[in-house]
Amino acid sequence: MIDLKILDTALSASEALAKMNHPACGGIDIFIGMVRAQTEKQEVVRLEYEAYYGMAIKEMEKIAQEVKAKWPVEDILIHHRVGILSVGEIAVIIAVNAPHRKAAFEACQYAIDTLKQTVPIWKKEVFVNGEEWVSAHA
Amino acid sequence: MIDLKILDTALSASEALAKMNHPACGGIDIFIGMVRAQTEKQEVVRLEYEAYYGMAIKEMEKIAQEVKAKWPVEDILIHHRVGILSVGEIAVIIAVNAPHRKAAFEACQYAIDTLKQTVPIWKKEVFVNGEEWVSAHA
Amino acid sequence: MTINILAFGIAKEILGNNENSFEVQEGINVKMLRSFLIERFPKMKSLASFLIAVDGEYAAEDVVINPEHEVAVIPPVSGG
Amino acid sequence: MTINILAFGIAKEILGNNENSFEVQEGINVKMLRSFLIERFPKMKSLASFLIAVDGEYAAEDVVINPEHEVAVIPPVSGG
Repeated sequence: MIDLKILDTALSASEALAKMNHPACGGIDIFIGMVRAQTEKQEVVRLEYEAYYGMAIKEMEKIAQEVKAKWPVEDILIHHRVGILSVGEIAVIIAVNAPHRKAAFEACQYAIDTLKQTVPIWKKEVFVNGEEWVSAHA
Repeated sequence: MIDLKILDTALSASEALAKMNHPACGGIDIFIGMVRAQTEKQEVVRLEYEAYYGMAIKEMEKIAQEVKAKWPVEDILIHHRVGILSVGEIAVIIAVNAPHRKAAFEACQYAIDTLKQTVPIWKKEVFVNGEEWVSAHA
Repeated sequence: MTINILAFGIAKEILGNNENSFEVQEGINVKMLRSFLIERFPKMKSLASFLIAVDGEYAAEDVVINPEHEVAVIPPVSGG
Repeated sequence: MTINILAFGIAKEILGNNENSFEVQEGINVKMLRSFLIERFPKMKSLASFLIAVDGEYAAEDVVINPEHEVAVIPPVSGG
């Protein structure tokens, strides 16, 4: 199962988990990215995410295919939220299951590392006094 | 936050996640062990887990302290189910957050690897025709 | 010829809109388009980097652009 | 002296109960207790391994056991 979504509604770890039900896979690794209350700089009021939808889904599909080629894993789920997020809300869920958990851990880590490098999604951090597109400037 | 539990009621990924709210940690890695429908051998009807409670909690506490000593992580949650579990139910949840996700992944993998080696919890697989304490025999 | 350029994130703020229409020379390639954008919008130089996507794929510098392509400016991504 | 031994998993099935009472010699240590159990319950030899915990900690072979200790037989664990 490959389940890739970009949603403007709240993400649910339980709903994601319910989809990871391959009968030969007892181990599931899940990475969850949440909106932090603080960055290195200052207190975060909210985050605003936007995506280039069509291309973002294509890049997520490439990640899923790469992961399946590199590791013996079964189900791969990548859900990314867009829109306005408050502190504590889930921005991204990546879940991978496999017959052997080592592959699930490695594949999940690879997927989030690669997503952050290649998938055209952007976040703006909004502070009390100002805002900033993350990573935009050197 | 260190949250260690052995429970005879259903485990919830959402409830676990709700506890992982350290303000400096945006990344959470969660490992979930579920009851598989099949082993290498045959179809599983149910699993029966039992724990040596007091010692199991102590060994879980050691894992949590080791993890905190080895990696810059914040919250560590280990919930293990005991009793009779059906296919698809959650046997174990381990969640670790950290300011940097690499540490969360490594720590979470270390925690489940170590739990499986040291924490006095046992599972019996019940098949249609027989049952077996997992790993009991060479 | 006239081409439409999608812009996202900080590039949308610099170019002004999510969808932007520009008059460019026939046969323009990705490298030339990048130069065109930097010249027209000097703030693009302040970005750590930016890429061009053509039809939803990151495009190499020598890819030639025509008006039928979906062209997008991709500033540094920051998903997750 | 009489000691109580907790047993779990397959060891509980072999010894018969979760809590088992045995008459053993004064000054018995963990190594001797392991031999005692193997002699009394030959099926213990079929296990991949088994350890003894004293007061909730894995105990080395030379730890001497007394009736006040909480002693447990720990067959190969299989949590997770």
